[in-house]
Amino acid sequence: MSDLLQQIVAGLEAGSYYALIGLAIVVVMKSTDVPNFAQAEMGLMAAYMCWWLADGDEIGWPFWLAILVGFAFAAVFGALVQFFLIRPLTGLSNQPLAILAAISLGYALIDLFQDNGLPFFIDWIPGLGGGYPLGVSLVLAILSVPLVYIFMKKFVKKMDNVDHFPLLLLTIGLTFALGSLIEIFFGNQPQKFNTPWSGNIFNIGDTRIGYDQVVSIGMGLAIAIGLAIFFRSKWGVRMRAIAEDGTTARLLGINAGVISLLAWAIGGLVAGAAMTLKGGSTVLELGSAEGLILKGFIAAVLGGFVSLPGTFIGGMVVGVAEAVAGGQISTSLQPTMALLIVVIVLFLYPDGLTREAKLREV
Amino acid sequence: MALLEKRNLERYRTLASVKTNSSGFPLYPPKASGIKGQRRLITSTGIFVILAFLPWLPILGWFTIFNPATNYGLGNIAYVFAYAAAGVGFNLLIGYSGTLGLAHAGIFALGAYGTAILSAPQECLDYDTCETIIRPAVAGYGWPFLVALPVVCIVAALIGALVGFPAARLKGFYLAIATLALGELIVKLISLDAKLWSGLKTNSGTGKQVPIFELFGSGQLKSAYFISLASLIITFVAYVIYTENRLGRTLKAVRDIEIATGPLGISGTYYKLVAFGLSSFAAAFAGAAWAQNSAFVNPTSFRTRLLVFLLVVLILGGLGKLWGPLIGAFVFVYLRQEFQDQQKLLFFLIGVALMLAILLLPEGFASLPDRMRDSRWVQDLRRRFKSAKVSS
Amino acid sequence: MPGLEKGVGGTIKIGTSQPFTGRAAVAGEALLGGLQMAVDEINAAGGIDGCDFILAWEDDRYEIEQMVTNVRKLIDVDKVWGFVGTAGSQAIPSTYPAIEGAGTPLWGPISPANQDIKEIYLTNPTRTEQGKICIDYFVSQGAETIAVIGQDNEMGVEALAAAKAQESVHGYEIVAEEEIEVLSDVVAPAVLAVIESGADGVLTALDNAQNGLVLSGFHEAGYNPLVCSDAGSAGAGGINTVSLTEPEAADGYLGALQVALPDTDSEFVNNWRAGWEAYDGPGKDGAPNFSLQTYSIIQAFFVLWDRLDGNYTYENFHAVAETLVDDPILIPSIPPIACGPLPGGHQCASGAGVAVYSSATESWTQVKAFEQPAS
Amino acid sequence: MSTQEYSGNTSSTPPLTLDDLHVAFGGNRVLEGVNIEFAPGFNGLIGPNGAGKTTIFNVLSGYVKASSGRALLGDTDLDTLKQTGRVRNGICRTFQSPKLILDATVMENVLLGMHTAFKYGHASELIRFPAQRKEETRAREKCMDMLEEFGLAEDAHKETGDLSLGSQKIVEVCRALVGDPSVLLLDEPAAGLGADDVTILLKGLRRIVEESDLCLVIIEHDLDLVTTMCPIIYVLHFGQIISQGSPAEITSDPAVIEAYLGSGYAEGGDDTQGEPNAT
Repeated sequence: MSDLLQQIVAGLEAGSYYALIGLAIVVVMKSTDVPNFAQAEMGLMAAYMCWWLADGDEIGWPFWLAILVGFAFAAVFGALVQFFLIRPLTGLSNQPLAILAAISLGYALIDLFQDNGLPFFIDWIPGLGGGYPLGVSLVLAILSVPLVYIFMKKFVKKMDNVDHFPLLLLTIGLTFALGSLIEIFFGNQPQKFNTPWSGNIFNIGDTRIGYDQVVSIGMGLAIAIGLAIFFRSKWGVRMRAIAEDGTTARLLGINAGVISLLAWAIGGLVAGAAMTLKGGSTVLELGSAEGLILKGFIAAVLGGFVSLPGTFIGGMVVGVAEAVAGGQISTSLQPTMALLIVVIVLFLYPDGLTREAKLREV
Repeated sequence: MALLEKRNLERYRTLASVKTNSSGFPLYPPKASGIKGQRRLITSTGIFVILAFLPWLPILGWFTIFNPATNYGLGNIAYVFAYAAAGVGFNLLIGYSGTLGLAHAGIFALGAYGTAILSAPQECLDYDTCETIIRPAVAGYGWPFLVALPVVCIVAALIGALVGFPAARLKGFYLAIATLALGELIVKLISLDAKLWSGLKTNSGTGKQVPIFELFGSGQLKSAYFISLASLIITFVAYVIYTENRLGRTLKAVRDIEIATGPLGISGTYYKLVAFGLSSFAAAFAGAAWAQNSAFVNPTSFRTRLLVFLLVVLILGGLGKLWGPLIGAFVFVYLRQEFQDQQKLLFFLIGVALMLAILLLPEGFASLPDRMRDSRWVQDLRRRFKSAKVSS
Repeated sequence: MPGLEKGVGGTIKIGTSQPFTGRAAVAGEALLGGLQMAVDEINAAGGIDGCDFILAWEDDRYEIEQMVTNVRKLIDVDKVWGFVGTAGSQAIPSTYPAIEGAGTPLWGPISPANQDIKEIYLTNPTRTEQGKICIDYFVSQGAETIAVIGQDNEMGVEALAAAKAQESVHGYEIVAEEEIEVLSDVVAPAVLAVIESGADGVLTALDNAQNGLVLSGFHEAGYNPLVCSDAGSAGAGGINTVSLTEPEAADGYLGALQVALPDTDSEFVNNWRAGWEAYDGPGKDGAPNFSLQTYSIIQAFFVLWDRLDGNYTYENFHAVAETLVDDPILIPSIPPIACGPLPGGHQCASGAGVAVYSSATESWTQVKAFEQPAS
Repeated sequence: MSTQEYSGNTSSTPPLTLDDLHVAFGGNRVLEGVNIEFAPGFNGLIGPNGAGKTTIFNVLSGYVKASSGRALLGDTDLDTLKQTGRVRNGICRTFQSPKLILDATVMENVLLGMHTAFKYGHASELIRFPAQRKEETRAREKCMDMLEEFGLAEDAHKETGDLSLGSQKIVEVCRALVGDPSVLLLDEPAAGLGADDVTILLKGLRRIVEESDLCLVIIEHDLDLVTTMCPIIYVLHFGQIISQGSPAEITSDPAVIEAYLGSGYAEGGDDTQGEPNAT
């Protein structure tokens, strides 16, 4: 019996991570209608940032400061992704992207001209083989920047009401890029992220409960409630308005840009929190996002991509189901539980579980 | 305008070969007569003939990554074909019938494992006694490969149709998630096999040494190359025939005017399942070819990452474009080998390439020629060229 | 036959394919480092019989496609004479046809090996054997119930095979066979199941992170059985696993040894340690315990090369290598390498040791010398 | 026509009967006890917007389920048939806004109408089985004849999207006709058509009806058209038939004038009737 309770507690902890990622996905989905496959990877980046600031070799900041800065980074990063990548695809300006591309390419070109030379397919052209002094390559690069800017401005189409598929692919691409950025910046070794509470446990009856488990579950619950309240607020309502019917909302004078910026910031923050908690309770590693994003989407599906409580409960259910199935039946069944659940649920309720979900088809 | 039509009409009447109705209107879209009309047939046959003889005419010799004179290059090209074949099937499903089914990593795995297990020799029947660690997975059913392959592909097609059942009920993104989960589920079931399928005599854990099928004793790589090429050609031809005939227009109807298909006597559900089945057949075939090239299969190769690779191939090449998958596969494998020794950078590049493709070239590389033709300054050039000719 | 043109007294190119990215990178880097360091040394010492060596390497992420293309590239493009130290049970069998086809020898800690292929020489005990050694140690410590936690892949199956094999020898009871998904860090169900089973000895075949989590799980539950893993996943002699859990949790953790501990005080190892501290080439940032492994293996290869007496044909190589059973190569840091003729003879090394980690001294100490598993 | 082998179900057209048909969406009742016996030939169905005309079509083609009452095709209750089944039994329809594949050719769109007529499966299509090719050719021939009938033969291989809305609606009519329906439901076929398009359309329809004993139901707002085409007209108002009969009767029926035509029609109506071929 205690065994079962033990498994349930473990399941709730795992579930809280699924739920949080799911919530992040739903927030972005509700307000900008983008299925963000990169959510977990963005969160992982923030988590690594927290670890690096607190435990990393270079910097030894106090834990809470590191968390504060790391979470701020998570929010800002989320906003940046929306600002640069998502805007053009959701009918907003493509200028930021053009500028970003121009600058980054300029930077790359300085490097290339200076030593490596341009890529294979043009480096046979005499003079592009690289090896220029810094000054020359600087000039060459700067000259090329406006061209890139104009090119991007011209060819990046601003698409209104683009369907989910390209957006999904865009975020998949982002996932890959972020994954390798993390590997480049933070290395590929798994890392232990020490929190003040990690390792401590207490007992209820003969059930052991770790403080990190309490923190994770508690945070999950708190964030879920916080989001629910937020979406009742003025801004929350506007967000939903944008998602339901972008153009009308814009006509009503709601600034879509700001709203979706906000939504992505919140999404990033929540995901960051999720991955940091997970890192503190288990370990930080490159693979963890890949495993978590699918579970997050499953939680979001169980909430019909709109209902926050539905998503939270969905995530928890998946977590507990895994743990209990693993403990009571066989651990080789555990990985399949989440998949079985979502498949069965979708067969039974094609519109998701919640009544709210039926109102909007994703 | 109408005059022009009339003139064409006269020509059709004179052309005996063109099928017309009683009053002489052509029943099939009029083709330009002679070579011009057959251009695509000729080009595609030409390309495939060249590909078929590539191992003996190293025209890419200067190009290490795809140099057919070396096993290395040959293997890479074979991978390109396998990816392209799977991509063609994917194209029929996503690009043509507009159904967002993402179970293909799993189906791919089915093809690979199915052929490996069925065609492996019957040995080592007892889970406890045989030294499975020394001899990874050589226990199977001893079917000839050429028998196992079609069987596996057909079974995979049926399973694919089964996976497609949610398509009947689910909309867009829900469908994507459901099929994604089902695909993962298939891979999970495969990786349970050490325990689950021990009855099936495959008993070495999840990795399987793939029994190599030697085409006329031409060695592993050459036969892998030709199996991959066969998978590409077969899927390609099927794609062309189907998309240009009844199935094609029916799938289009299901995609564009699903609401109206009922009163036309078309069952939307049935045709969605057909699309799933066909693309699964292609995926399984590609998987088998991939396995022949890799000589070893492992569930970790068929996780979500493979699906993403297929999507990259599809998008880089161009969704719904005939040559898209082949072009995309070449670009993808090229990138992967060019930056092989700096994998960190590689995945960054693949990610960026995918994002740029979505933002800049939504129709993929295959659409570049059209885009060039339509772009203003090219047309301007053409006009100048014409006027110059006239004046001279 | 590539390499021979460069042949006698010339420069011999040897290749290796290792994971420098992804999860196994920390091992792969060090494995490369050990090889490169040894090659540099031997060249500085004027080579062997006038041959000096070049090391050509490629990066695979432990992925099948990458590894097989790497090996083809090394054979066809880089024209290597042979492979040394290539590892990776998840993907290596994919390279067998290529290696067999080209007749290029492979000399390394491959697991699983293939007893049918002439070109493949396994210079280290298999994981199963290491598992058996672990279990023998459990039994010697008086364990009567054994639990196994493995990944849902070869590693898990090999560990289970070891437990089953020794069951008949020692007559203990296997009370739990648990699985953890590859790349997953949801270890709780497996951990709880094992705690419930209350086994005296737990044999794990997981990656470093998962091992760390399992150890903390046991520790938090106040349950401390004997826990032992194979060399790779225990990272015996290094911090790869023990750094991922609270120090107390890692205390008393056992790891099988394929190679002596990096802080062993023997001439050979001291020599290596000095070299490794001085060494500043590719793969320096890896974990030292792995570099000693490939360092030892390639030393053995050099000894064998010396025994070829200038006849560097593959025939001669195989002929000489298969006589090692009578006159094994003795490298102090690894079990004797005694390859014999096929079938089975190319599994050249057998037997492993066991080391225990002490959180007090933050160091490993060998508690069981290199021995054959009981049978 | 050279295509008699397809006209499977034009023999002995069973009349289409609506027997006390009720339809309600949630609370609001759209049809309240509609009884109609459609005869072979042209039947007009008019009424103000929201009267439930299209709902009747939707019931007949199986989009909407009647909450009570029956729709009978001959003596078979349509409730027993799935949508595809209804097509096989000869009910075809068009839509208010044409439902066509815009990036397919006109010919391909029309061929969709013969879906149920094809005998050979898709496997034989893949191996380009001769009999299947012949079948395809014959089907195309029939479609081409139909298009020619409606003056679209020259556009047959153009992309449908390039055609005018009027032509698109005619294409849809052709698509419905090639299925050899015994009952054809046309939902505002003339809306958005130019005068000459209408003439072509009507000429074609007349011929078809003369040749076969097709039962043709037209929903149309253009009263002149209906009155000139249809010997019998049904007026639907708030889900009920408020009047039925010959054009003359309808246009003089005070209830109809009150509900639909609007007062001051009667005198205007007469002189339009004076010139039946004005359309």
